[in-house]
Amino acid sequence: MQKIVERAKELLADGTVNRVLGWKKGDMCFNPEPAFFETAEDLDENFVYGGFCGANLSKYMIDASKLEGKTLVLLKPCDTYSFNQLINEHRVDREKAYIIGVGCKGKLNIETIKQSGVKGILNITENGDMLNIETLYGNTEMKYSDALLERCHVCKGKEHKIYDELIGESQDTSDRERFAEVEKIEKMSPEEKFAFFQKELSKCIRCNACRNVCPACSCRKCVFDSTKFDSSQKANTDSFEEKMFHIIRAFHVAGRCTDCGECSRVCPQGIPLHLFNRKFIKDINEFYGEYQAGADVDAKGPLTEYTFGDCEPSIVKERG
Amino acid sequence: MPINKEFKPKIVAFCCNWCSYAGADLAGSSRLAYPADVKIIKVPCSCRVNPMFILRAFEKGADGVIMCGCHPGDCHYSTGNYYARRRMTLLFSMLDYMGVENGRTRVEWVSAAEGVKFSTTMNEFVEKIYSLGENVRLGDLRCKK
Amino acid sequence: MCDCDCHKNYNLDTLIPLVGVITDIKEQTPDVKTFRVNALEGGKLFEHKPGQCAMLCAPGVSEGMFSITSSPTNKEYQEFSIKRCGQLTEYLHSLKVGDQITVRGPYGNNFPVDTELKGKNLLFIAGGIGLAPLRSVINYVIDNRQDYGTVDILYGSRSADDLVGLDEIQNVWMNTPGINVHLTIDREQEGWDGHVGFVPSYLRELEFSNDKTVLVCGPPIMIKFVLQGLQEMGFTKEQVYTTLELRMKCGVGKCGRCNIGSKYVCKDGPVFRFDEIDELPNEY
Amino acid sequence: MKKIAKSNLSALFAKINETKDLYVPVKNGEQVNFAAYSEEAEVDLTALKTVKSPKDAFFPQSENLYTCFNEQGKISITPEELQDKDFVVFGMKACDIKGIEVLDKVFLSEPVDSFYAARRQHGIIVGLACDKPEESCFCTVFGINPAEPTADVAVYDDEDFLYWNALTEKGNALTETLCDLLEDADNTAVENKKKEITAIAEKLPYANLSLEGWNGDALTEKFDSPIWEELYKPCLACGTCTFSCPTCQCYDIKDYNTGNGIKRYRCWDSCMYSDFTMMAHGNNRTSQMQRFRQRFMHKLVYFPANNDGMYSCVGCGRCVDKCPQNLNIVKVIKAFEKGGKA
Repeated sequence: MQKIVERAKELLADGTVNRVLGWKKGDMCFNPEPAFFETAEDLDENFVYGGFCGANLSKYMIDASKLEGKTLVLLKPCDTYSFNQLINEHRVDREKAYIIGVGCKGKLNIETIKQSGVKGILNITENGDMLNIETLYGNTEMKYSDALLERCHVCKGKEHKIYDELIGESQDTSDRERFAEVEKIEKMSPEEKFAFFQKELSKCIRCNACRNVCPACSCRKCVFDSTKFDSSQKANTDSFEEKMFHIIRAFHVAGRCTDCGECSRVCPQGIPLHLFNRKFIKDINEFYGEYQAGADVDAKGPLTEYTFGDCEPSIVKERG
Repeated sequence: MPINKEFKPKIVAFCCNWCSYAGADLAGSSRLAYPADVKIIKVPCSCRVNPMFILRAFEKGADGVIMCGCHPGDCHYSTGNYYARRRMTLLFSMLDYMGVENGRTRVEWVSAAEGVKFSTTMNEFVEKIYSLGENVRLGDLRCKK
Repeated sequence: MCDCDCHKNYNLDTLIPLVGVITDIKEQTPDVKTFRVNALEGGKLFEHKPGQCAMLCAPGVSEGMFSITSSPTNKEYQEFSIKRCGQLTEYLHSLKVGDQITVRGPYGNNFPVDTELKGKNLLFIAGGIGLAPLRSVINYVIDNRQDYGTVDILYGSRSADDLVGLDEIQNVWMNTPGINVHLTIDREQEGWDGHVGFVPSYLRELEFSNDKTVLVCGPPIMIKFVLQGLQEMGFTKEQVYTTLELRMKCGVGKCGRCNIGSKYVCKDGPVFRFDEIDELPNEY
Repeated sequence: MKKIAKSNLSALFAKINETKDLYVPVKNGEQVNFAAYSEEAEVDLTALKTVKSPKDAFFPQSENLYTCFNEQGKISITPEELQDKDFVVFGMKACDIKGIEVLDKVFLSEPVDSFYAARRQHGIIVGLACDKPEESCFCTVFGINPAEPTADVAVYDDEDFLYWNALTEKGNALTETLCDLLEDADNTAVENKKKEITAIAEKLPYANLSLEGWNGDALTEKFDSPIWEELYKPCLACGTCTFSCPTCQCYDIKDYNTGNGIKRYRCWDSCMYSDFTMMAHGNNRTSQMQRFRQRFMHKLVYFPANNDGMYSCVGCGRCVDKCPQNLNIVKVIKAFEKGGKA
């Protein structure tokens, strides 16, 4: 972390960048927030980079691209896919960004820790492979790898896809099969599938956090914010609206979703939203060939492409 | 599943202006019957059909939705139906994944000369929807009388 | 049904509207129509005070807050002057006599016609459709002429065709003793022999004495310059009233969107005195 | 003071459910939210905070107001029935109960909202003392005692028993109907429990948060502060904080055309949303900074100005737990205390 701060201060001082987009210490060790830094003092005092800095900063670069001068942005390996995708869609300006690829050994999910039964957390410190957790009700510990975000269990690898320089070591933390959950659902009967999604989606409160955090959801005005049509605007009034919103949300990012996992991270109700995105990714891979959004800046997305021999929609039935 | 005689399905057919709608016209002028349960919505191109259209049709009470366009290669706009094909494939797959009976959605390529195909397709599709019964998984409860 | 007493207000819930019928439509300018609304069984839907508003709704289209432009002294009907500028107003403009809409209200406070304005010399300044809320007060004052001092009306709009209710202005207001009407339009126009110029500059030319109470309504930019002009002429902010408008949904200060600071425009307004507005944060 | 063995709780719930609707914290996946009781529901009284506050028992996330029929140009209106069946909300915490008091100020002030009023009249609140307050709790800052839920009945969870203390007439009446299941108990266990809770509450990391300077008079000073510019940037403009909040009361009114009548409904809305104040001729809060400021100014300045100094925040800490980017009211208060970066 100190290395990042030193380097950021240098780049600020020599005028390469006008601001730094990183994370600011929270009032607890587990709640840092994304922040812009403009001075060395601010960096010294408030900057933090640690296990809880899971937020993907690439979406903030859409606005930062419109600011004067360059912005130094810190990206983890998986965030670089999102950034690439945004360049691909002309939503961010590569020239306005100075990218430091920061090391990542998997990011922690405070919800996972709490769900393991730990209450009243005051402090969490890393101790090798373990987390020492201090709480109002005594101390406990947990394996670092057990507290990871879902996305880290299916890590895309330790390689940064775009950067100006790298600081720190990364680690591939994948220990699960990426499509295992999707496959499990695919094998269910229609009744089971429906019951599963109904149960999960009925929790949705339509806070729109999944949409707003998504680096691929970058429309200036979302179709769901339109006052011109009569459903799916705010609160769900009917169970249909949850489905409609989530299908359309996932569909609008199909072929563009890098599977960064922010949607599932931010959902206050813990809905496994990645199951929608990953289903599209899996289908795209199967029908149109392997594709990883954001791996290549110049790639053409699968939904803006076609071949004469594409499968017919009836394949859904034929597959059984 | 026993067929419910009382059940009158509502079926929405999105037809592209250049081929399928003309196909429907031909079916009509050739006196080829297809059920009145099918409501045709004319779109400029099958590519115009946004996934939201399909969901909205279901929301407002459709029991089945079918999309018809020019045969691949024959699109009036050259390539529109190729894009539509990919989109619908993914959307239908998603609906299937969420437990919506996959017979409720269909895509068929119908040219302006294929009045017969249009009518048989519609007959088949309506038959299928009769066998599936009322759509209860995708629909807004408020729209049910 | 149980024996609780919570149903006593059943039909009175302020969010449940009444059905009104449009009994007359006057095309006042190319984009302003005045709609006369009656209850289905005839007569007025409800009583109101000058300056109050009501929510008009075209079911399934949209709903919006409009000021009631007719005077409370009119015992037969209520009128709304509506400028075509959005989805709802577009729809309302397509309606015909005999069509029904839903109305709920009245909402908001009113111009203090029975208290602070009583016995005062009044100066009304309006621009464009801004005459709508003031018209209610002007006619109220005309009908209770003995309670008020001199009345001056300064009204301007883009062109002579855009003057709302010119008919009434010329035939009623101008013929009422003790009422002076000053009209102006923004640009020269054939057939117009009156004053040409913006309202704030005409105001300066007219050199009113500062013993009047002023009621202003119009586009924000006009209000801004009118207020400047008035202050230069020696008026204080306590002498000036205006109406504000923000996005409203409930009309009763509960839905939480029309607030400026701690004031809700729908409930604590729309009528504000300028010294009150000064205390509000600059967010309107 | 009464008590019931926890093993017998399902009998208690079933009994209440016989004559009244019952809402309890129900676990779905890893999340707990208030929901209608059923035998299959996984009732979870150990979760301190439900994701959504239980305010929707009184102010539902979405509710129909009336249906409007338009037949050949003739409009008729059928209002929705008001709540007329008694219901019990079991397990509300002290902060959520205070949240309802805040909502009362809004909905029961003139003109009274009859939909809300009917629910308030028929709703019976069984409050549950907070067994294990968590790090994000700061209700004590607003003078709330997590050990004393000011409900119709206060309930305490102690080892194998739930202790039951009716506090109001409604509470007594409910207790009456359950007398077969409740047995008499002495106060000792509850008194000890209260002490335990109070001791923890004092040690909470936010227990000493200072609200100094936040009141109805601080309007211009706070509104014009440059600190908002520093704070709002990470805000995603989502509605997580609003929709999980026990006091947020903003709503939207909308029409839905069902094809057989137009349903007029209202639903929760969020001042964080870009279209919140949008109208045909413009929008008075165009930037996210303004919308962000509105939310906190409303809770800490505007609301106290209109309600004798009562804050529209109860320190439940849901926004602290749930904000996707870790922004929250505590950070706002602290930033102002510190006076920003400068």
